[in-house]
Amino acid sequence: MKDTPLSNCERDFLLKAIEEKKRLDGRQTYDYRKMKITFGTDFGCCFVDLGKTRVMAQVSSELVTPKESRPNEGIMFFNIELSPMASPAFEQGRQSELSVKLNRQLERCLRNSKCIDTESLCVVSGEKVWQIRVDVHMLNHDGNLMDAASIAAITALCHFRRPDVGIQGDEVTVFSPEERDPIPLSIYHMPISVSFAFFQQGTYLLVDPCEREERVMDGLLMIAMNKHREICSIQSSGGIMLLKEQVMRCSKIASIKVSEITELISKALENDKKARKAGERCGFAESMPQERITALKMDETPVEMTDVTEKANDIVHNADAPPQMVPSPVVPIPGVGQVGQGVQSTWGLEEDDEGEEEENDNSGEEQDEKVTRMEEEKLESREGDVVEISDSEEEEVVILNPEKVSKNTGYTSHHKGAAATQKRKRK
Amino acid sequence: MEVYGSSGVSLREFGCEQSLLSRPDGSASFIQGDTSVLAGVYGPAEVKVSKEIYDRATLEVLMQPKVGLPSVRERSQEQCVRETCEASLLLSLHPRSSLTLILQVLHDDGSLLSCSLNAACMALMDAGLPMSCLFCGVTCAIDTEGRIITDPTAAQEKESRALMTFAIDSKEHRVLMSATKGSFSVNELQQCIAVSQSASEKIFQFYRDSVRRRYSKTL
Amino acid sequence: MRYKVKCVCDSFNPRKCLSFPLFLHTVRTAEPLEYHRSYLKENCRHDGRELSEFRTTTLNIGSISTADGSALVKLGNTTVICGIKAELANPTVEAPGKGYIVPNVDLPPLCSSRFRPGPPGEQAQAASQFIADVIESSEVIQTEDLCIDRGKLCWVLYCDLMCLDYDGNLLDACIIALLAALKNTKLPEVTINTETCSPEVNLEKRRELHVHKHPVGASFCIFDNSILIVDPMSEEESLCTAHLTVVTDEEERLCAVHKPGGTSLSGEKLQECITRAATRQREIQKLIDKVINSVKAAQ
Amino acid sequence: MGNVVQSEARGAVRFSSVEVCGNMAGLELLSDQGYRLDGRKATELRKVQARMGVFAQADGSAYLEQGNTKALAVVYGPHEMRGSRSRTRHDQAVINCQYSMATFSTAERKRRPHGDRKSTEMSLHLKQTFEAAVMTQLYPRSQIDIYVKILQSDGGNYSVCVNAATLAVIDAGIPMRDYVCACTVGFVDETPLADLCYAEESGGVSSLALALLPRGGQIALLQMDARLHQDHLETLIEAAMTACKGVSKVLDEVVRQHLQESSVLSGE
Amino acid sequence: MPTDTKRVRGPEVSQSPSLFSCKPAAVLPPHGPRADGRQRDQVDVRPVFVRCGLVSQAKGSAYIEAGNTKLMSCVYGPRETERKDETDMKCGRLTTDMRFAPFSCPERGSWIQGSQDKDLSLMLHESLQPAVCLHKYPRSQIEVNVMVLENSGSVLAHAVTCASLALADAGIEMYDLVLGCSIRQDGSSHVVDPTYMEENSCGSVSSENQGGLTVAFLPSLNQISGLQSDGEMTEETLTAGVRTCIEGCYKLYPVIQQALAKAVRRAAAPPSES
Repeated sequence: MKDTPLSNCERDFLLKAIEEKKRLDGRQTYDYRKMKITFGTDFGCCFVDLGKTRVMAQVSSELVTPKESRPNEGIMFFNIELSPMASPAFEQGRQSELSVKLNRQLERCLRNSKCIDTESLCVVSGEKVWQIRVDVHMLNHDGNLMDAASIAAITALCHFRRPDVGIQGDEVTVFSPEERDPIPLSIYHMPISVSFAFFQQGTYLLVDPCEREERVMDGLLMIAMNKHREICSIQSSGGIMLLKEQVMRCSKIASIKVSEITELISKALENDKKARKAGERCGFAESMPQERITALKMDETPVEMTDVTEKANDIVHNADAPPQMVPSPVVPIPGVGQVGQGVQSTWGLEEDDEGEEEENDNSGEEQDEKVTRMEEEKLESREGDVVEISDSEEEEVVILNPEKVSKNTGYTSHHKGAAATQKRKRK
Repeated sequence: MEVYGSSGVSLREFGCEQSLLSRPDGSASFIQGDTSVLAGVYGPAEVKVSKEIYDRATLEVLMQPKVGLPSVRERSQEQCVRETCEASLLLSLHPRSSLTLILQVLHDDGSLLSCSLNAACMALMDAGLPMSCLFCGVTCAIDTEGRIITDPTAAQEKESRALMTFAIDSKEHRVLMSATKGSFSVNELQQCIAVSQSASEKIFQFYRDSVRRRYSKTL
Repeated sequence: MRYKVKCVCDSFNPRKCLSFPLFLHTVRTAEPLEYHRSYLKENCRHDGRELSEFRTTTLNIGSISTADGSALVKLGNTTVICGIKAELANPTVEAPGKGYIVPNVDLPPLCSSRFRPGPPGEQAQAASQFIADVIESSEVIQTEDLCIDRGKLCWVLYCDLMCLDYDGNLLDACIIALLAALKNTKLPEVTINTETCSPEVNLEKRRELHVHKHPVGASFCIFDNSILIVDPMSEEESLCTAHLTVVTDEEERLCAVHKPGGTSLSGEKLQECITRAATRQREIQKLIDKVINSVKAAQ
Repeated sequence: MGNVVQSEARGAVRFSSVEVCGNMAGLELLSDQGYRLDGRKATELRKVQARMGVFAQADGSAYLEQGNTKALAVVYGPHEMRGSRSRTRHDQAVINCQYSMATFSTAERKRRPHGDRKSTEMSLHLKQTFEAAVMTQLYPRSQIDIYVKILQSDGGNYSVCVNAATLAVIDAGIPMRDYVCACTVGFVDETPLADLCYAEESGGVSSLALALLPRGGQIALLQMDARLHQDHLETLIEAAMTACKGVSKVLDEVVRQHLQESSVLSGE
Repeated sequence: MPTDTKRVRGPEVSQSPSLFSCKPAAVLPPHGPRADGRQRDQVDVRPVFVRCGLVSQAKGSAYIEAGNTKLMSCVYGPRETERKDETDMKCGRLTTDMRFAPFSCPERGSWIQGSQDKDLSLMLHESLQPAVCLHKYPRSQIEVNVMVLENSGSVLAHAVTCASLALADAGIEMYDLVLGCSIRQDGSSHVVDPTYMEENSCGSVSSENQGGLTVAFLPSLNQISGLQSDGEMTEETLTAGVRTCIEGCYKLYPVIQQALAKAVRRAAAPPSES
């Protein structure tokens, strides 16, 4: 499905508004949209709402063999899935330019900046390490997917607990959460990406562009930073030409935004921890807004079971009893059988590869075998209701045995003779 | 087989939120206990020439697992949901167009297929697509002692001997879809169908309530 | 056959038609649904079958010598070949005492013009998953039987099902082919060398696989929301409003009641299908047994 | 014959030593005397050698060596749109880039020369760089293809590709706003290092790749990996821009020399 | 992590039991009669079983069985070309697809088409194309699918025969049938229509004249449409080999003709019922 195109007047309107330092949703140039971080029932499941943009991240772990070049390091794998739910323009299973760009940027932001201690993920050096997989699903695309994805991914990583393992000799046991408390990952710092959109060849700049603004922008600059003001990655994209001063200005804005967002994440994580400790229910049922008119909830309800048994018995008893007699199958030669009657199939009974059976058994009684087979054929033709008599199989089958063509013409047009003939020759 | 545990034969608390996403034409998230599925619908819209059907709309269903890429199992579930939706949607009203239904698993704690069906139905309703009837999904499990458990959790599913999911239509309460796992007797099957039919009443009532609530101010 | 054709004529008033065969052909291509309906009205089908009649089922086992077990099944024109290859692998950490069964159904472009080359389409994928589910639900093979050395070594049975001619009712043909091929499979003997801890395989000494159950499927189509027909052909499949496959084993337990949507069905109708499926199971099990025995007798 | 074998063997040894260097922890990338692993000074570029017009059948081509990194760039176009016409732009040319690495270009044999995430990203970056530099508005409804192949990889792949492609575009006679020059710089011990080689890149240096249009000091692409404190960013960008200007001088020389050669050949 | 998400997945790695076989694989003797009793150095092809028109859905189809080698071929078309941009206005297009069933070889193959399959498809295409009157089918394509159900040697040769038979069965206009025959040269001696074992074993010690040769031949035009050889052979050996292959094709010819005649007779016969 194609995305709805942006009309020219819409484009002009948006650019005009940007020139006048106005944004569609009433924000200021450097404002972020309202951000909400929620957690799922599982460890390592996190939702981020950035305005209307919604992203889910889920972290999972698996024991795998490490890469040969790094035998005592765990493996990090990131995957951003541009689900067609987020936008009609996204297609499933296709590596679009956008998905490559986002995936690489996330990898650079979280893996290359070494924010996670991969060495602590090693279980047995060179044999078993944890592979941490981060799946980020885009649920609703309203611009600035990268920032939402990076926030969701790092928050989910902070929230995640991997199962504890025990090593005894060369046996590795994975403990379930009931046996031993799962362990959090050790995280050095939290890189967060901040995006800047440039308009009119870099004259105007906006933070956190929404989908409409992204459509009219010339280029994008993504800066990932942590709260220690360390830059973890910079990436410019789109055909814009930047000046050094612009980059410097963006990096300053980014550092402020990052410290704000980091605080928000920490607060959200703490709240969730408290709620879990208190034994409160967490997850989707809780996160559903009750006050909205579009939402409704129903408590646990019993199901009527009064006449279920009777109803079932009625149906079963009222049904006709199956006939006890079934037609007997016909086995014309060993390895082939037929049952039922009906239409003529284009694959006649005789055409294919029954030769193998005969070749496999080396009983050496070809003569007898042949006789029995002939008998069976006769039998078959007597049972008129089973065999299709319309086509004579002799006519259908052609066999070549070049050696015997001249000498043994009696066989040449009969396939079944072939194997036997051949075997006789072998003998 | 005649003895039922009182705890087994009930539906966990369930809820639904509609229109929660801005991009899709219809969206809904359905929650059954801890199991949760998000559904989004796009359409009727332009269709690819290769998928065009001259007398009705093409419905595509995509199921996204929470971790990893969709596999053969998701494909088979997609087929079940799609054909159920096809039976209830009036597709011939939108010939040569496309409908896309995307289901995103948010959490799986048992009865996933039935939760997906319910989310799909609510999302289709939210998108305002014409349907001949509504449908809902009910999952029944039979435990090792032969008792029927409705709407089982993941733990109950694991311990059960057989698992059946049915889609029931709202008009005649008949079976639209059936997917089973494990082996069971004919009698058990018929009992589970009967249980699902009576459970479907509750869900349809919930559908009606939520629609009434939603349009309470406009009416 | 002649008589049935006559019925159709009456409803269509053939007198207006110039030539009878041409008339039939036109009706079939222009109004396929009407064409089928006119037969169903008379409780028969366009190929002369009753509504609850299966096509001729032909079974040929052991035709592929490169496979460890194989079977070719013809259900009317529909042809499915199943080849089973056994390989050795390490069991998973979660199930150290179990082997693997990996069934895959392929619908190559060869079998019908509706399939394109490339990775399997939705139908093939759904069929693969269905076969995998049937294997698991019916416990036709217990994966514990495939274990050689607990936690170290086990068998993987690759059950590759390939359709050679697609004329409807793929699932039934696949199940029969799979079951017959499994019964035909002989695994070589494996011993673990205690010194080197490596397996040694004796390819000449083979034993049969223990087949615990005999699941057999029966597929149905629902025409016009009410008429049930058994063993649909591909034309009927594309015209009908719902599909249903019931798999039963020899103890009349149901292993799968697979109805992926379509028009609704009442419990009573479903019961009819189950009864028919039970009869079919006996029929096919008898066929498989007889064919297997014929091979054994021939040896 | 023997000679060839020998040189191959030597190559292998060199590569493996590089690999070892890369994995060694706490390797001294900058000695106290201010020399780097390969004996260069901090701001010194690797030796750049280039030739233009290496292919007769292409519209433009160039071969460029920067130290041990070797790249080949070929340009076709501007020509009519090929493939899907829906990408046609009515007001400018579409630039199509493909980046690939020869299977023998790295120490470990590369399985997929192109098509993985990293090379797709590299193609995207090249495309973006040249969209900014080439005067695409002069060729509406047409397409320019740029194919770049890394023959031997020793760090700074992106930069070398950009430099080679610039020469190829010039060779094709396609007007550009300016030379696009790219360079990778690193930051060690508070000192920026220009034009990193593989050993330095993999030795844990925070590296920054920058493509510059030197005359206006405009940045066509900026990419940075690994951690760097914000305060050092300016120094690093400054160093990268200087290095790029250095590259641009070399490129300018190559172009002038090529022009001279070809005018001599054509007898003008 | 590229994984096949469209098939039921098994374990990551599995090995064929034959790798661990306690007995070494039997080595074929380089002299004397062949394992299946045929003669060495003579045009001794395996008995062939051929049949046309098996697949109900296809326009034309053929099945061939030579010893244990079993192949099936289906032809669909002529139909409209899919790729419109490359449409040749004057000429039709022939597409070939040759695949091995996963269970067709002693070692289990993958579902995903390997380079061998693509290579064989291409050779099949080149062998068939000269025989088909493609100019009679402008702007359309004819699809030839070949499935190897069991590989017991000389697959390409039999695929060519089978595919041309299927094309003929589909009523596609052709200049002539195409027949295939292959030999395996092993030092000074050669075997015609080699089995899988003979193809993959190297009997004699000398490295000279080791190779395989497959010839696609148009019998009534007496022309060669495809020739594929691998290994190292002297010029004389190769020419002699080609001659042997042609001879082999002529041995096949009457059988193929007969099968085709039967198929035509059946198709042309008046319908028995109406």
